[in-house]
Amino acid sequence: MKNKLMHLSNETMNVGFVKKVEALSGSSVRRCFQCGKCSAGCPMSTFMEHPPNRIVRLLQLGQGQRVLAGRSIWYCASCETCTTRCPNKVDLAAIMDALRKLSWDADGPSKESYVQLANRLFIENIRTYGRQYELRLGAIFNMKSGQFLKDLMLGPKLLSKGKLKMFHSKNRNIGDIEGIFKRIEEMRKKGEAL
Amino acid sequence: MSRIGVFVCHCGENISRTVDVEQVAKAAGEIPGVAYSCDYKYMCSDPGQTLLKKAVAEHKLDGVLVAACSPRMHEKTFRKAAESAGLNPYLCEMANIREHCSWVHEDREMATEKATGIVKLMVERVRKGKSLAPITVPVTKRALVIGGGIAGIQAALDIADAGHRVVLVERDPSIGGHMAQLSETFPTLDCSQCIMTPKMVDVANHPNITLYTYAEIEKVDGYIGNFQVTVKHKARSVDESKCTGCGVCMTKCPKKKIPNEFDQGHGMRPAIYVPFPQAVPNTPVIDRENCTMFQSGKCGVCAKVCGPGAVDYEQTDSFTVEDVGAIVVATGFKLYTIDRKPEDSPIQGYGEFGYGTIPDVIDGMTFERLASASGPTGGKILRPSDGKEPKQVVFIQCVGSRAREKGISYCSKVCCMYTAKHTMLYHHKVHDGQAYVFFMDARTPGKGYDEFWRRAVEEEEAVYIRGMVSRMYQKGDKIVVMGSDIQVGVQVEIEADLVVLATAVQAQDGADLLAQKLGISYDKYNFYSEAHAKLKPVECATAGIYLAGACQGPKDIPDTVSQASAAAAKVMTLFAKDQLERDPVVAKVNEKYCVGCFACKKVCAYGAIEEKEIRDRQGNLVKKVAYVNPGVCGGCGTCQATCPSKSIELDGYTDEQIMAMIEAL
Amino acid sequence: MTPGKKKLSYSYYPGCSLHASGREYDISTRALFKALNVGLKEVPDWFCCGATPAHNVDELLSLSLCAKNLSLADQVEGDLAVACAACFSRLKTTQHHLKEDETKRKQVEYAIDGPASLNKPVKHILEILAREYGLAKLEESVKKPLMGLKVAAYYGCLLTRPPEVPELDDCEDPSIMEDILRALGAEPVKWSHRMECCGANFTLSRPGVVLKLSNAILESARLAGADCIMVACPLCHGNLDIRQKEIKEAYGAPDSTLFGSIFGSDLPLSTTSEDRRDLPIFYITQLAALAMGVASQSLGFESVIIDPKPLLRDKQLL
Amino acid sequence: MHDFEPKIVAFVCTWCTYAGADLAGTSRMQYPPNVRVLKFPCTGRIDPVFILRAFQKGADGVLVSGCHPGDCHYMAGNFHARRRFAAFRALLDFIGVDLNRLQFSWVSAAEGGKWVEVVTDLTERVRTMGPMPEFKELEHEELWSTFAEATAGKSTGLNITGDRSQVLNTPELKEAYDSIS
Amino acid sequence: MNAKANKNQLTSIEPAYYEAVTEAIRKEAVKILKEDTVVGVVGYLPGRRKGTATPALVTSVEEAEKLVFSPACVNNLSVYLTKAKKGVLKQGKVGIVAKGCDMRALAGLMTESQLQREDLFIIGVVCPGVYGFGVERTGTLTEANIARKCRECIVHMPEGADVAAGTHAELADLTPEEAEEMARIEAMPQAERWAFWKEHFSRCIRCMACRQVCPFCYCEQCLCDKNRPQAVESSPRPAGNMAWHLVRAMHLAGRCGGCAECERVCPMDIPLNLLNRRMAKELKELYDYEAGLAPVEKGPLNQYKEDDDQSFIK
Repeated sequence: MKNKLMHLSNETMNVGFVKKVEALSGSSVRRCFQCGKCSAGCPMSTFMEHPPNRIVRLLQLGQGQRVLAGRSIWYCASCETCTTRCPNKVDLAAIMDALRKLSWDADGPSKESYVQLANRLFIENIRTYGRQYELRLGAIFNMKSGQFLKDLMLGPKLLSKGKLKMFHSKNRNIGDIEGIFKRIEEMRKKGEAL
Repeated sequence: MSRIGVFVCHCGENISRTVDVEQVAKAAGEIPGVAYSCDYKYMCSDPGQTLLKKAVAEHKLDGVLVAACSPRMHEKTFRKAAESAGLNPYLCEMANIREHCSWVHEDREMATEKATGIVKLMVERVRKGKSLAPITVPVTKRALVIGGGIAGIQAALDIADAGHRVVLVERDPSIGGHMAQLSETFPTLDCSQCIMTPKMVDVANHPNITLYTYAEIEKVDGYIGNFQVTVKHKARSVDESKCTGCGVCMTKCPKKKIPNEFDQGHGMRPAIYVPFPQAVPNTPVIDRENCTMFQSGKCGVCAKVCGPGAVDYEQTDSFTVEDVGAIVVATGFKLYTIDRKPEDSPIQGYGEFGYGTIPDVIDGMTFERLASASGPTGGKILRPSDGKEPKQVVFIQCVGSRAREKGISYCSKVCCMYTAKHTMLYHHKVHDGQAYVFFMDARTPGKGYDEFWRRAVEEEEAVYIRGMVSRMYQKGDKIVVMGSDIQVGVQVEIEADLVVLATAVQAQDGADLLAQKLGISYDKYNFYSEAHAKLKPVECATAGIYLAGACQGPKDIPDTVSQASAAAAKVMTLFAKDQLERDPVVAKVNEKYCVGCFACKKVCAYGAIEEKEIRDRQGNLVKKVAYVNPGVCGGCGTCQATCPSKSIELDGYTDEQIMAMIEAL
Repeated sequence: MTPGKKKLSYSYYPGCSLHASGREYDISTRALFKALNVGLKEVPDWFCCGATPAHNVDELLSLSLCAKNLSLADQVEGDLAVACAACFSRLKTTQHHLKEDETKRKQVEYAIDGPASLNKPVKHILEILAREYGLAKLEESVKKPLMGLKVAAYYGCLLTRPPEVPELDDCEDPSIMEDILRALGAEPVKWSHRMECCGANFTLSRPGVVLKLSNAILESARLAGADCIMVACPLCHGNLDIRQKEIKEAYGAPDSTLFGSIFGSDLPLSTTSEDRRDLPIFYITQLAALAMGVASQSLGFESVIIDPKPLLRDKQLL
Repeated sequence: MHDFEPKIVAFVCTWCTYAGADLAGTSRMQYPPNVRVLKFPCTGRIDPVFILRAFQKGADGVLVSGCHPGDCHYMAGNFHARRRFAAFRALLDFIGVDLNRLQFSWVSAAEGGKWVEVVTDLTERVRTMGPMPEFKELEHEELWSTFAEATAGKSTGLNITGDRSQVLNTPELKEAYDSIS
Repeated sequence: MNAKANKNQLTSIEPAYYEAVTEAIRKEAVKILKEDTVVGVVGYLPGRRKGTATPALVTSVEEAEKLVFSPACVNNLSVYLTKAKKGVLKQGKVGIVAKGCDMRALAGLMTESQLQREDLFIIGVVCPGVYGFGVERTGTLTEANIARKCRECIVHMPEGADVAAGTHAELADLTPEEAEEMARIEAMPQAERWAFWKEHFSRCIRCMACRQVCPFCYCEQCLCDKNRPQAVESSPRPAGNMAWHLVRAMHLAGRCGGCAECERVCPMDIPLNLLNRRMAKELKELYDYEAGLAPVEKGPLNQYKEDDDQSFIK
């Protein structure tokens, strides 16, 4: 995918996808003139197969599928360094958010779904309990991701230090939270929100 | 000369790093006749110059030698300083111990020895120097402007507005040049003709401007302030004094299908024609090569329909001699074509682009004509092959330019901006079309320029692809363009309907020949050379000739107009005085010993030497001797080297000075 | 609010971490505010702000959760004090976005079934200490100056970025932490990695990333001669403290340079494994409370992995 | 350091070679310091007598350098110089001067590198050739000794005593003698 | 032609030929003086010693009838028009007896604006040659006593004269001594050449006879007499001598017509014409120019071609 010949035409450039990214992120990809500053400062650049500037470049060419097929967006740490330093105020962190959301929605195959999984669990936690309970989060993540022994030694230590709680309770106002989730879903269904 | 001052400059550390300047100053002090010597950190600085002036006064110096940088750098500075100290400026010389010594040698001892040697030589030069007074020559306050594009028009109008008479000579039947061909101009998208044609009319109506179109420079004689220029008026076959510009001849001409040069060959014109409707003057010319009357002797329709009887098949080339004091050269540029390499071109051509055989691969100027409301398509973007509206247009920059080994090494400067403009015009006219631009760098220095380019990208949705096109070929009615996006690192292929090439800006055809007539120098690309890249950007090395516009190098309209006005200002500066002062480095004849062999006259490239009769009181001819017209003399000294008895001598480079220097080796 | 004239008082949003892995931050914050005689009243029934995961995949959800929390905070008097940098960033971002984007605001208000609270000032405790309580008064209040303690103040990502959101300090060259440290009598060190990312987002999913990024931060602090690092974010604390031993194991081996070259360590080549000393990680509130004379027993030092007590004893601060 | 440092004199045109040498300077190129540059407005101004004089005054090598054909600031000075020096070379060759000591070149203002090359080549060439004795010997020779021998068989009516040549061979006295005569 | 037939046969030129030429000259001189075409005629009168001739300006018919021409008429008379008898040109047109080599000088002087053709009436002499020096200067002209320059003469026929005296006559099979000598010198090793010329120039006593006799040394002030600056040392020492002869050769390059008067008058027997011949040869090779064959606009060193040889220039 990465090195495949790129045919450019009105048909092959997925402008709709790019417009969606722009709407979600509130940031224009056309503003980017490829100075490379985002990639220069990105702590995660070395982990990505498309460094941040190339993500924007691919979007400029309407190549959403090339972006989503890669792992770059899942390696973004949301540190906002790129956004902070961009000379054209391209909010790359927000574009990354938007790309992750679109990938999330499409739920398409992603080699990098660990992060996706962690995020999913995190949000489920909120919906169920109102607050995060890290032990549960970690345990379920490890279970679901099949990494049963990951950080095995950390758990008891943290427990002993009182950093993880064995027991937890739901928020009293958990109904309000559910309402928020429901109404967002409702808006999306109606097409009132992206 | 017996009281010479020697000032040795450290030039910060530039000289003192390798040359022991104290030692040099000391050695200089021991040369007989040197009354004062010293070294100083920066002689060219204000305190340095003050030091010099003070020393001249205190030590009653009658000659000054500054051992510092190249005289090409600071000779004027120090001569001025010497002058303000009451010394004749020509008694101040420079010894070049920086460029010719400290910068090129590392061994301190040897460099110091060399610097001392240079100083010794130059002290002799100062010792044998003579006071010289500037030479004055009269100035004819009438200017010649060559080229009627925007540069020539601007320069002519400026000079004319200042109250001086101007002769404007244009090679084509109308003034206007390339700017008249453009559709809209960056970065404001003004309609080019809308801003151009009023200026053209101003030229035609200006009482101080004499306009010669369809005319060329035949010969240039004379010198600054006093040029005699022979202008060749090509036979127009239409009497300008009779023609009313009604245009009937053009409508009646039976031969109408001649590709119009003005439309880059994409529109048609008759054999008797004006290049475009707003032409100035609106007098047609007959294209004799395409006229049936001239080719077969049968037709004569235009003469028959011409009411005032202006058509004149018998007209021949005529010549006038114009006396002018200054010349502005504004001959503009031509665009490179990707065709197979012509015999004498430095550019190899572009086989990978089909050597220009693909009909829908056009150059930028053709696109201008397609986009122009007055162009062959009435402003619609229609491709040449089938007249269809192209939906995918690929623009390619740097075609010919910046290709050191295959084309020319320089950047054509205007293409980045006009291509951005083209994508905008295209987007405005074809809403559902997509423009792609292959580029290496977007070079947009200029007020509002980068913003303009960004607008093309961000708002007009041109897809800019950093990377070059390797090849293109016809596939059905499409042109397959194979390029790369080096930012993504992939090959890119686009099936385009139209390809527009930003081809290189080159010097006009015949620019070298004109330069030879004018006696001005030009670079290897035939662009005219300015006297100094930074400080004399509009002057030529040949005094009295100035440059405006793209004949000196690729330039956009604002830069061209600026340079034209600058050239005009230079002309006005020249015309501000009745007499012109010039460097007195000219030859003089010793009439007592001149025997009138006139070898000097034979070798003088300037024609500065005349024969002068010496008569006694009774009016009897005693002898004929040479006489140098100081206004004409260029100061090369070839005459002196040729004169067997050395009865002619170049001030500033006398045999006495040179021999003394050789003596001091 | 002028200190001294009227008692300062704040509503307080601790956030999930401060109730779990970062509980010592919560404990010390409360102890500090008590010592400074500043009121702190926890927002009732607050819930998770969504933190990074929420905005990573669903911005609308992230905004709605924060907006709901903000309206809960409205019920408590006083500006909203936030200790967690992530919560602070999300809450401020929400206010910022909703103020700027009418459409989003309407969507959020629909989701939370009520008006979004956009005007309640959200303040990080750093601002409260440095600006509202004031550096001068803070210095006056110090009972046990942190003399001789060389501290690397670590800001991380979220306290200052992106520039228009947190409004805390200069986004590339902040000084608020160092100012506070000086007021406390400590010696802030100059170091290179105070704004670099620790990789908190990947704590759960990609510990390898965390190790690499956090290692670079720790090494930079060591090179600068710091005795310890001070943070204002439970996520940063988690990475730098909890994973420090793991980092040491991964990068601290004698062949660390080789390891670094293989795994693309960000370390400057001059660092070696010779000095891989433990760096205790303090919360700002722990150090401040210590300086205010609060008993060390009530600052949660027992909860951290890298025991700070030897260092504090060494500097005669215990 | 070398055993022999030749004296090289360069007669150059100010518009091209002088500027080219300036360029070599600004580009910090390095070349042997043996050369002394005499600036002329044009190679057209350079009289063969100068070259002769330079050899007489101790130059071991002479360089004459100007503008490339067609580039003359004065249009044709270098063309005239070209013919003049072609003739002069032939003359020097005919009387037995080694032309390796006399170099002509075109060095433009842009050819700092060429200047360095030309000067270095000439200096090194002359260095290997050693000092130029011919003209220098003449400078120190007196007429009388050789004259006496050469005219031994001829009756010229002149009678010169041999002692005088010995006396006049010291430079100081030579100078004094020259100034009187 | 008749002349051609003679060419390879004559081994001597008898006095009768000269007598015939003398008659023709006298006739023409008398005629132009009588008709007042000229104010005088520069020619040769018999010398005081038998068989010699001396240059003279004759202004009367009587004198004109005494004019002679013989192999002893070695002098180049053109020099009298620019130097000794310069004044006479101011009075009107002057007649001059000119051998081929004198004609070359006249053409050169016209090229250099020193003479105007219309001021001259040229009585050309078809000259078979003159006596050399250091030989018996009487009687029949043969290979034994002909001047070295005449052995290679290319101007026996005076082109461009108003009238010509004599028919063609020329000695056959003369060895080109001068050319051979030049070739010999050129073939010498460089150091030997230097030694050769050094020896010759060292003898120079700077009598300046060479300059005095040269038609082209018409400068009012010779460069070599200048002392500010002194380009050429004026005392007769080797350095100055060398300089003087080099400067003179350079100044004559492209001008010298090869009359070799300098060599003839040199009291020290310096082969000066070799220098001039060498320069002439060079200019012929390089620029295809031979001096004095006709008046021209510019000499070879006063003009140029853009594609002139520059193989010697780096």
